Amino acid sequence: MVFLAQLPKEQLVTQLQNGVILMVLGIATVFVFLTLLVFLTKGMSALVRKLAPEKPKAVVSSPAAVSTSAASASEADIAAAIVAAFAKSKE
Amino acid sequence: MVFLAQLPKEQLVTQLQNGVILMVLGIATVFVFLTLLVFLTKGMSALVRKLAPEKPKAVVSSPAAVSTSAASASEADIAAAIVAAFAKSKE
Amino acid sequence: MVFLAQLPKEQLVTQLQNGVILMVLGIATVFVFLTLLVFLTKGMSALVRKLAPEKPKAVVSSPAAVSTSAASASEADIAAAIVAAFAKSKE
Amino acid sequence: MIGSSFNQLWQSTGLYGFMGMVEGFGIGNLIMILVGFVLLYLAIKKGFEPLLLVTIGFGCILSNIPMGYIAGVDPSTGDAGFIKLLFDMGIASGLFPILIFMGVGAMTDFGPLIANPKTLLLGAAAQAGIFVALLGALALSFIPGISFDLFAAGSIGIIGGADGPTAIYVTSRLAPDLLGPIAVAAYSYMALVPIIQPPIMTALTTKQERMIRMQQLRPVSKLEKILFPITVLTTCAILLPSATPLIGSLMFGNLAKECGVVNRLSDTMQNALMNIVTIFLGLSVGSKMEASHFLNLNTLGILVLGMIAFSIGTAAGVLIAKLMNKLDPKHPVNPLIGSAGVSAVPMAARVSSKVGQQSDPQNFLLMHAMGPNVAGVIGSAVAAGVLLAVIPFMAG
Amino acid sequence: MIGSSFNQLWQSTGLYGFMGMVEGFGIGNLIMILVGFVLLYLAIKKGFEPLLLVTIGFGCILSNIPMGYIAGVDPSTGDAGFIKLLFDMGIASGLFPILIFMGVGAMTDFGPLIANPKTLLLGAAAQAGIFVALLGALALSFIPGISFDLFAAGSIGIIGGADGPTAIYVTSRLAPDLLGPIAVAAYSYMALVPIIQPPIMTALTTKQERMIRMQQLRPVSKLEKILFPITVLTTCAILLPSATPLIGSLMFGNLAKECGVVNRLSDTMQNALMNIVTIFLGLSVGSKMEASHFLNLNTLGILVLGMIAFSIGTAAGVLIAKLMNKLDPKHPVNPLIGSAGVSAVPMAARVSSKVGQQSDPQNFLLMHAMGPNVAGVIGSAVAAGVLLAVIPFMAG
Amino acid sequence: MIGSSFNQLWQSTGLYGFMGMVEGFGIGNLIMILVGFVLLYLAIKKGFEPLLLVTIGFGCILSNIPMGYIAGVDPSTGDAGFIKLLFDMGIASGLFPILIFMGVGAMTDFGPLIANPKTLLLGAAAQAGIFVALLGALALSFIPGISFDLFAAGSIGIIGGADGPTAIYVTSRLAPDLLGPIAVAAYSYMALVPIIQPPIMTALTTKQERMIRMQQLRPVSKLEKILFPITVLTTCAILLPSATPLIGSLMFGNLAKECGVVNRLSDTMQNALMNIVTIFLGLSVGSKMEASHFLNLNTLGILVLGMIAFSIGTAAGVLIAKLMNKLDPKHPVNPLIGSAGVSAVPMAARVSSKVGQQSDPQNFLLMHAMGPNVAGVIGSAVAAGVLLAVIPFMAG
Ligand code: NA
Ligand code: NA
Ligand code: NA
Repeated sequence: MVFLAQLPKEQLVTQLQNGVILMVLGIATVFVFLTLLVFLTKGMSALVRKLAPEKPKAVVSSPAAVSTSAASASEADIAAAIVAAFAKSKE
Repeated sequence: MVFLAQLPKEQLVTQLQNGVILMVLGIATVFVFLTLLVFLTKGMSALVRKLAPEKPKAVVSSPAAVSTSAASASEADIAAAIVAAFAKSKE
Repeated sequence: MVFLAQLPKEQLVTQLQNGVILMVLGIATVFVFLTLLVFLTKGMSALVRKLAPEKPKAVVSSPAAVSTSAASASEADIAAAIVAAFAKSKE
Repeated sequence: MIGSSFNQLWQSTGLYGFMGMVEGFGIGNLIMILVGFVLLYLAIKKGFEPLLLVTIGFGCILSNIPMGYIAGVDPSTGDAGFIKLLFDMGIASGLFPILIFMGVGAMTDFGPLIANPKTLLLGAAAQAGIFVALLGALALSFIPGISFDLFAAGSIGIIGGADGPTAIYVTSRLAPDLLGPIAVAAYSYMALVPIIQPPIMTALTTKQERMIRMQQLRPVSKLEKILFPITVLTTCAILLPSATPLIGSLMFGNLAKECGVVNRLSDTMQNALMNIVTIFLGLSVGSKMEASHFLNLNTLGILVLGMIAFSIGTAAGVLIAKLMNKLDPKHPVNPLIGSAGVSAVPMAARVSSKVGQQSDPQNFLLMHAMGPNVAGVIGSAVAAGVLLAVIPFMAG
Repeated sequence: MIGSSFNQLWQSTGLYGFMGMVEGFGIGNLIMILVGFVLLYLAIKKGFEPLLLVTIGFGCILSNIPMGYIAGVDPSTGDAGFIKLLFDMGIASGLFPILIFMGVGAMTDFGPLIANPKTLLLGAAAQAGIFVALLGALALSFIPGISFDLFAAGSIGIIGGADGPTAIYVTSRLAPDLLGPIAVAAYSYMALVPIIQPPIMTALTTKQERMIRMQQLRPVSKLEKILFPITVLTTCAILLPSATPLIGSLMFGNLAKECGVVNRLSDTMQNALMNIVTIFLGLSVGSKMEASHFLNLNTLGILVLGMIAFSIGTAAGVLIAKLMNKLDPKHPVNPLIGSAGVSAVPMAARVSSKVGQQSDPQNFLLMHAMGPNVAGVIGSAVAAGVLLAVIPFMAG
Repeated sequence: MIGSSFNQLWQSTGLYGFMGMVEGFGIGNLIMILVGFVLLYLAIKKGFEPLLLVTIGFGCILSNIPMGYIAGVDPSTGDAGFIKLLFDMGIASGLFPILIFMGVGAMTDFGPLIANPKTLLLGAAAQAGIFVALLGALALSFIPGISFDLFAAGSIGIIGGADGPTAIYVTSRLAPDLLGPIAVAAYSYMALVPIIQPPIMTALTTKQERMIRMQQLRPVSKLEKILFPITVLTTCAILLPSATPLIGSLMFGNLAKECGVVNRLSDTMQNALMNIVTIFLGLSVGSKMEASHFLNLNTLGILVLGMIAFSIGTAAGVLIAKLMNKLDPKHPVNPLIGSAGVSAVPMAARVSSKVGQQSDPQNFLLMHAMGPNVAGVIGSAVAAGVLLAVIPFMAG
């Protein structure tokens, strides 16, 4: 990238034209790609359920579970579990 | 650094003079810097206590707590807690 | 390494001769090295038992213990311990 | 002699540098250091994307210390400072954002997307902001004092992808000098999603639409979760190889997570490796907030365009959801989840959920919003692939 | 203009590349991608050495995507792809296998070997496969279409060492172009040890021999465990310095584990560092599975020779155990533990134990087999040292 | 042919190298290997700074193996050994000590210092040892066979900073050839603090002084702990930019710890990253213990001067504390905490506490000694900044 004080107007217009093309191309590609993925994913799922109709194990898990410093978190959980256990055992 | 069998005496004397200057400069700078820090730290603390007089939370913690392989240590703690808990619950 | 369509036969024969030498050398070296280690290890152990006849602490540990992602495993253990503890405490 | 040494020491103080007495340093550095402190404040006090803004802010401060040469080369000794070393190692080479993306993949659950694949379209729509901002950047260049070429415009557009590593990767490839303002804009607006999005979402929807309840998501089997990254990667390899560094590392991380046989690797991608790279990447990106490249009208333009990109992406996501409801009224989609298509995982999905509950407290949209949310990550990477493939060809 | 841009986009699709329209890419890449998927299948579904085969497989896929330039240099921009960066950083330099070996050392318990040092001889015998395969590679070169020089033959032979990092280290030094097939062969056969070894073991032993019970291993003191790595390193330094990078890093890791005063370092060697390096190493090795270097008769030759090397190593280990029983009948050795001398830790030791229990369910050989098993690691490193010291001299 | 190969193998044994038959190797290597074993012994058996002395010791051994070329370049192949790679990556570039300092910052609690800021002066006084040793090095150069220039003298002086990463950073910048003896001296004397300091402390204080009880430290708020690293960094940026790489990384780590919003980064700095860098740094530093650079009178001079530096630093800390009591008798300071100003965290603080309890078992000085102890780290970094800024100017 070159920092110019100001690009000549002609070049700016050419750039803008290129930008429009890029926008058309880009939005088209993104939609074609993700629309294709919709069908492929549906197909993949259908195939899996047909060929390997195993009991689905995993319910979709919580996004909150996106791990943050997993180790310490789970240790905190364990500690909490201990405390809770104690509270209960004293009842 | 160049390893010479022996530097000429003149150069050694010049070096020594430079060393004395360096000592003066160095000790002065260290003292000026840390003395300044004394006042800045005091000022910062005073400002904090004036502007945000929150109940101080943390008592200065033990230097022994300088973490050594934190994860395993805390796991050991948890294990210890479990054992202790059990011992108590059986009483 | 150069990938040739085919090396000239002479060179192949020379290579094979070198290979035989390499095999002799290699097997000999491996055996000499490890045989030497047998004696050195025995000597080392004897020396240790003579000079530092401490009560041996460690029974040879299980190869299954070759750690796999140690942290999470041990956390799982702890969790298991808690669960087990609970099960017991409710008896 | 001692006098000249004291003089040398005085001339090597930062104060002397801030006063503009040394070539290459000046009051601009002081301003950038204050900007760095503002970033620290936002991160620590306001909780704005702290993992990145603490490191970027500190990197900015360290890099602007006159004669510290922490992000440059000390001219007297020729030694490179440690942030310059980190920058060359991982940003100039493009390695760090790729490794972060690996970790993101290992932390992402594509389950909600697999259960309801048509939400991929919401993730597609929300990329509109990228290209509108790109066009806007080129249009703004007619204003004297603002000057963006195609490379810069593409990098600015990608802010609208609302995805940090993608933005950094694309910018490091197309316009590395703009890394500072672009990364700061991207992460700041990601943090501001709860403020930027709700007004747009409510303006474009009726109360009735906001109360649409969606069918519960079906459970997704382990095998589907394993095959999904492979499907995406294959599609990408066939259609758009220029996106494969990003999509490939994302899907590698995800496969490592879902396949269940390399958990120790997936753990490391998510934790040790990701944290190390985050520290290095943040400091390095911060080092591009040099006064000379930051304190100009272009930066202002970038901040404005970034905001536009986010807003248009949000609007496009919501509107396409409404369109989908028109076309397929039997499987209604709550248009509030459309805004999650910008990515900004998982913040945007939480915003969808929260806005939804303002109209109907019993309507739980979070899981439904995670679909377009992660689709937005894929969509941004695809858009990045187009930019990386076409711009050098157009400009050349 | 928009037409030419669409054309440019079409010419940058992977499809266009697979069709062989771009120099350097073609249908071979598609085949290699399928090979990569097969590796993923074997790793995930069959559990074959998943840590390495998942990463190698994914590296193979990413590297063969046409115009992705993930393991190469993009000719239009001059930017190196991220797998190329990783390869240059750690494989070309030899650093990654050394770091893996450090972790292996920190995970290895030499206790069973110290308790029964003569099992070192079993670990020596099992290296016979290395040198027979070396010879075999040179002999195969008489067949048109197969062509191995001494460097290649040494690298192929080391597959018989049944030790991944050693194989990768030696190959990266002697014949880096063969890294792909050799690493795949090494890890695949290590995973196949439970299938390859048992028939050979039963064919070479009588039921009576398989039922031999061994004396319980004596306990080993901590001091012995500390002195053992130092003894091995010293021996290696005096006799075979060319093996010291491998033996030295192995023993450094082991000393860190056993000395008990640097547990945080030994933890890191085994976990964070090892996992990071495994990810990088696997992807890098996979990148050497390029169509042009993989799809030829040489690869077939390597796979056949690797199998031969494993089989001969297994047989040699068993036979030398029988010989030891002839020479020293007072301390009988169950010949089934001889096969564990090929290394493939700890799989081969488990196979010894399992085959033993087929003859006598009360006979627990696992601990006894761990001795030759870890001895095999040392033996392979010694053999590697000979190859590295002598081959460049012979060829030069 | 087989004869010449055997001969080649014999000429590539370490024994042949130790005998001085190969250019560049000789009996000196054997001596250095023994020195390496002594370091291992001190680390493992005596518990002297094991994290560093185990790794430095092992690095010394590996680097001195003749024809192992582990810390050099193999002349026959041109391949660099793995310790050379690590050295170039992190010591020649200065990166590793900076990363260690980040971890140190993330492990340090400046609370006791904030509660009693005047203990900063004790940390300043204890740096006197640095400059006296510097002068001593220049004076010793009058002795034939010992020869230190200003660069070397500065590096030797910094041993008195009693702070490993600072010593390594300064030496890598000023006199990299002296890294071996200086790092060994620094870490050895830090381990010997419990032996070196007590006699000096008791000699310079009366029993009455040693029994002084200090007021309990006030609690320090979280906000103060957040603002402290920022205050120090700002002061350093204004006064002494040459110290900002060290002070900056220390304060970055500390801010990451105290701000509470990036705990996963601060965890990684303290653990995974720190351990990885410690392994690499130790091995690399050990590689500078080559016979040719280590076995000479200079090394002896360094060891003597290091001891002098430690002693003078200790004495200066104690004496300035006594002076402070003269000037401000209302807030008495137990002079025993002055010795903690040399840093050597946390060993020196423990020594203060222990010596104090010999006079009054109910007097708990540990917390009070932590103030000067961490102040010493800052003081050493400031002194390092002066050396780095002035010496190249003086010598040039
Ligand atoms: Na996005
Ligand atoms: Na082996
Ligand atoms: Na100090």
